Amino acid sequence: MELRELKALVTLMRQNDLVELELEDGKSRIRLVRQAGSSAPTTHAGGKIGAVKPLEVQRASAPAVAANASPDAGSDEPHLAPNQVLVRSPMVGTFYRAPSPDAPPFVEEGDMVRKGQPLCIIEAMKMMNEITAEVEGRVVRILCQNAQPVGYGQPLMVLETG
Amino acid sequence: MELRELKALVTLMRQNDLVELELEDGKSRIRLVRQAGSSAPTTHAGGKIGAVKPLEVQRASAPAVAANASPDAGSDEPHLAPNQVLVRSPMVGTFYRAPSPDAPPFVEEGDMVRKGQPLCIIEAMKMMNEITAEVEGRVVRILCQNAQPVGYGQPLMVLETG
Amino acid sequence: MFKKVLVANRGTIAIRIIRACRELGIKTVAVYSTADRRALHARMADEAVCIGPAAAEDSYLNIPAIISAARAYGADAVHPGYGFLSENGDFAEACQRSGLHFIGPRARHIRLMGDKPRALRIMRRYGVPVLPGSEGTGIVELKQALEQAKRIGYPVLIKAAAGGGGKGMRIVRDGDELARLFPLAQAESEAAFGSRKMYLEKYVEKARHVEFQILADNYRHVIHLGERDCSIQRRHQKVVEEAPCPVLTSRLREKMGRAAVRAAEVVGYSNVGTVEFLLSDSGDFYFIEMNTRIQVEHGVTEMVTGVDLVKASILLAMGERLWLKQRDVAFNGAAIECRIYAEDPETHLPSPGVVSNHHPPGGLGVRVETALYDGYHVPMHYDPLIAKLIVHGETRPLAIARARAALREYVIDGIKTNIPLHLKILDDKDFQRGDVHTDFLTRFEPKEEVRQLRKAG
Amino acid sequence: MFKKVLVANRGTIAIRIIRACRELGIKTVAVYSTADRRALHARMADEAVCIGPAAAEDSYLNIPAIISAARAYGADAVHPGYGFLSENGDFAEACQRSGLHFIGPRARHIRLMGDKPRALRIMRRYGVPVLPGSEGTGIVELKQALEQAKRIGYPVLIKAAAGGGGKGMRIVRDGDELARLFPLAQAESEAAFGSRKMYLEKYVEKARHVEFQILADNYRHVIHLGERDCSIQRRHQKVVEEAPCPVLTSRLREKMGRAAVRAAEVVGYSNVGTVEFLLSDSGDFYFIEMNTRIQVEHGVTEMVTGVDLVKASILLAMGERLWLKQRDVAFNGAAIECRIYAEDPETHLPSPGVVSNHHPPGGLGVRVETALYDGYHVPMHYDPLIAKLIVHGETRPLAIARARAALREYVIDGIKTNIPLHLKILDDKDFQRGDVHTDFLTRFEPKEEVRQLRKAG
Repeated sequence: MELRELKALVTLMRQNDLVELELEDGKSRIRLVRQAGSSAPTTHAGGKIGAVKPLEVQRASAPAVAANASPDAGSDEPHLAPNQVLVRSPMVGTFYRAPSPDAPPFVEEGDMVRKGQPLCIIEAMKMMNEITAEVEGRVVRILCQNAQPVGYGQPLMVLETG
Repeated sequence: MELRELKALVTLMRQNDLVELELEDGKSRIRLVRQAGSSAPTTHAGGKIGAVKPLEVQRASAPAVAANASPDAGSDEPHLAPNQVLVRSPMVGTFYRAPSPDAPPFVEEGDMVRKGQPLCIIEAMKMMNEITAEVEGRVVRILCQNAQPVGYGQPLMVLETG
Repeated sequence: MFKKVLVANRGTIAIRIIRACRELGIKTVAVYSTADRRALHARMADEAVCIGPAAAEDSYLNIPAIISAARAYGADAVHPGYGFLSENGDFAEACQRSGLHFIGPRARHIRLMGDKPRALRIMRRYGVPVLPGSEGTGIVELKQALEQAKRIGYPVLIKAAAGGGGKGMRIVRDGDELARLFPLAQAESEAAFGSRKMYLEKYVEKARHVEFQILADNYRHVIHLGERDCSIQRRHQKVVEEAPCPVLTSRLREKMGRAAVRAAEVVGYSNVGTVEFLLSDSGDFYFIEMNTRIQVEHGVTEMVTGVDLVKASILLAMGERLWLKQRDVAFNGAAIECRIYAEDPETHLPSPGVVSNHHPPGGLGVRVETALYDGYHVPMHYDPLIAKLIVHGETRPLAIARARAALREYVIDGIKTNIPLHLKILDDKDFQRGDVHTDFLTRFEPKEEVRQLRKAG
Repeated sequence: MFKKVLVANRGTIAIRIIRACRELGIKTVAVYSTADRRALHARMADEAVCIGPAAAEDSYLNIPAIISAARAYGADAVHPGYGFLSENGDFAEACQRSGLHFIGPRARHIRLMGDKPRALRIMRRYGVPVLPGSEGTGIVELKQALEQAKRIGYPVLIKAAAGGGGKGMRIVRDGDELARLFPLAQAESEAAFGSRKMYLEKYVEKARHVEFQILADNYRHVIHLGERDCSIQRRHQKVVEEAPCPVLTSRLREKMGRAAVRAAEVVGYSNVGTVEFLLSDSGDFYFIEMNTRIQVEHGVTEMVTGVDLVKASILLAMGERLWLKQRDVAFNGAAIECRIYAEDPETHLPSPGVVSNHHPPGGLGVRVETALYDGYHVPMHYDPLIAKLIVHGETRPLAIARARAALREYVIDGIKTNIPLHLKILDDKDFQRGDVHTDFLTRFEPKEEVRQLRKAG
């Protein structure tokens, strides 16, 4: 191990707020620890203090392709495969899976949808806003419960293309 | 592993806030730990708030040999060459360079001293405590002014041996 | 009691409201923009919902989004805080229409006080002193201006009837000066606002900004909680506020307090509010406007009266009867608030960035209201107010000493703040004597800028 | 006025003293051990000097080093804070001998109150109620024990005359029990302390720890600032303190206050001090001891009386006359202090380490006294008290709500703290009713440990 290599590792640490880095070789062993501190305080007495969620933003490693993807979307981001697209809520409101309480849901997990097909409704200010598919694909996951409140940019469904 | 290499490692640690560095070879093993949130607050309105001095401890890169070296000595640490030794105050008190106001100083910069030779006096509780040289050598620097208050472990002089 | 309050704000006031709700056992819903996902108010509330993109128009000023959030999350009341939608009558009305309690005055009072000329007319009619000014909708002819100025009495301030911001403003001390400067001001107004209509107003020299805190229930009981001196301002942005005003006699306090109560009474106002006056050196005072919301500087009144104003706004909005009579209000000691802005202390430009080494002061008589934490990114999109340091002491000199000590302890790294400016203010001999006027801060401005500001009146 | 005060302490109380000095315009010299080079008190003071190695005996308890530092740095007074040398008569005397003002009582009062049997004798003589106990220097014979117990009245606590810490302690409720347990206790005492001498004391069931704050000048004027209830303790370590005591009637307050003032008067005490009482369920109270220094929990008294006790200690040491009469002392609202310890909330073991994400609570009625900052290393060498959260509200329920809200906002990462324990205490129905006694905290201890603690009395 040369000093030059060590320096490279230290630079890696500094640039990524790593506070620990352990390597080992032969059959490799790695241990990386990032600094908890750089992030916001995690509050005491946990749950009750409110919606303090894990802070790290998880992103699809592929470029996000959903047209309404919010660049700095928050906490509950699902992991996406490169051919998956997130459908986000364009507004704050209440999520409904069907056009009316007695009607069947617009879509179920596993359904194929074509571009422009209704996926769900967001009710805001007593207006029913239909959310439609921006791409053709399969509904892989539905991330919200019927009648659940949702925020702006909140992930609603995952579509798989191609 | 040579001293030079060690020094390089220590420098790497110092420059990057590393608090642990583990190496091993054969099949290489590395472990680096950086200090989380190392920086203490630097206070506003600077000077007035008091003795807020630079925090990083400066140490001789060579093993400290002075018998009274304080392991966690504080702020005003001078840089030492490998053959230099720090004389520290063993107590809090007032530093005097001469045995009495009219007498000449015990030593001047440039003087050679032998082991056991008086270097200065620390007055504490009206007691005059003679500080003597622990090694033979040359007085390279005198770090305190006559009649200046000094703390426990505070560097007083630098002696150069060999 | 409300069960769940949606806090339609961010930053220090959102934190303040969440804390008050928590003490009352009310649940809270925070709203945040995409720029505020990691903001403290969103983390502290029981629930938090993203209401739109970073731009305030799309989030914190987005009425449908906020009301929709309140309904979706089951809130029964909305607290607007200050700024944003707090003085928007349409928002108050939209809340009521959606079955949400708006924590503040009725929409019509917000609208009335937002219409300055109308508010002034009402105040004048009911005997609340207002600044003498020109009559009618605007002066175009110099001759008319000279007549009106004579009636008002010099010095007089020339203002553009169509706009503000210093454009077209001139102070004149006699008829000659008026004759010389009126056309210039008019030309400026025409260039800036496309209108030659001017307004004349009595110019008060060495004026102080003194405002009275009002509490009013839904049953026409109104009291005041004394005054705040907010003379330390920079371009109408308050920087330091204190209570009590160091030059007010108890007799003048009573007189101004009565006028403030009357201002609220004659319109049938309810909830918390603030009546702002200009106070002249000779003890004359003039109604300027009424703010129909909690103020940034409410904390200094809380310190000297012991009344929790945010809690009061909630209780009053629930329809509680006023629990204090005027004679129950007692004043204790002196309080000073320093508004900490994320700005360059020299250029006054905003200084967004990531906060590090955050170390607020503490101890006896020191209160900090802030939404900062270590690692928090101060966004560039909103007001640069990041913290309020509020100190209280038995006497004004003690409060000043405490504020200085606390400012010197305050550490906020990673961004620039106006803490150095605050230390300059507190060290100023005139400030320490309480000898301040609304132009006080110009002494710390570069000379050229002072001239500009002075010119702007 | 003193010109420069040497603060002979560390942690929260050193910060508190530095702040008080700063407000009085007095310069400060901090002392620190090599373990505390980066401690906040050393950074905040005007000057700071290292006085020795980490071990307290070599630094914060090192009288020659501290006096030498005071002289070398030109201090004219020394504030001892609490703990360390604050109740060391030799230190007070050494200060005086070196021409330094000791900010506290005279050496002889420190010594007198430190000698518990002597203090009790004096109090008894002057009519301050003390716990009935056995006479003489110790009981060896059972027969004698039975006689004395009968005179004292059951229940009675058997204690080893030679030592403390629970060893040799037994509560007995009648003569049979005494006959059975006296030899056992005696055997324990002999094993632990090498002495068969026992002491009997009236055992007070459901006792509360209620102490009175005293202010006394050098001219024999003494007043009290009301009481603090410190019943929430774990093994004699206070955890939560409050003012006022929720069960004290104003009549009993007056009676106990008079006794506390008398305790100070009869010995000619000066400066701040605290008279501790045991208060029985039936309203009987007994002098336990007098603390001749500022207390950790002084803050709650400051919040309800508005008197700055640290400043008072300095002014009284300068020879100021008492500026308040007893009738000037008014009580306002309720205050609660939560002592935040760096300890495992389950095992109570100290938890030193590097603090990260430090985020103290703030806002109305919330005061934090701490020496923590982000990146600070809590050393293992000293008391684990790292912060005091002090809240004030108009009523006790409000103070409790505020404390709970503040504790939930508090963030201290990197070390363990007892914040979870505080939340348990504040959520406890008995605590909320004010129905607490010195054994309150045993309800949160594992069963086995409770038995041990109960046995220890």
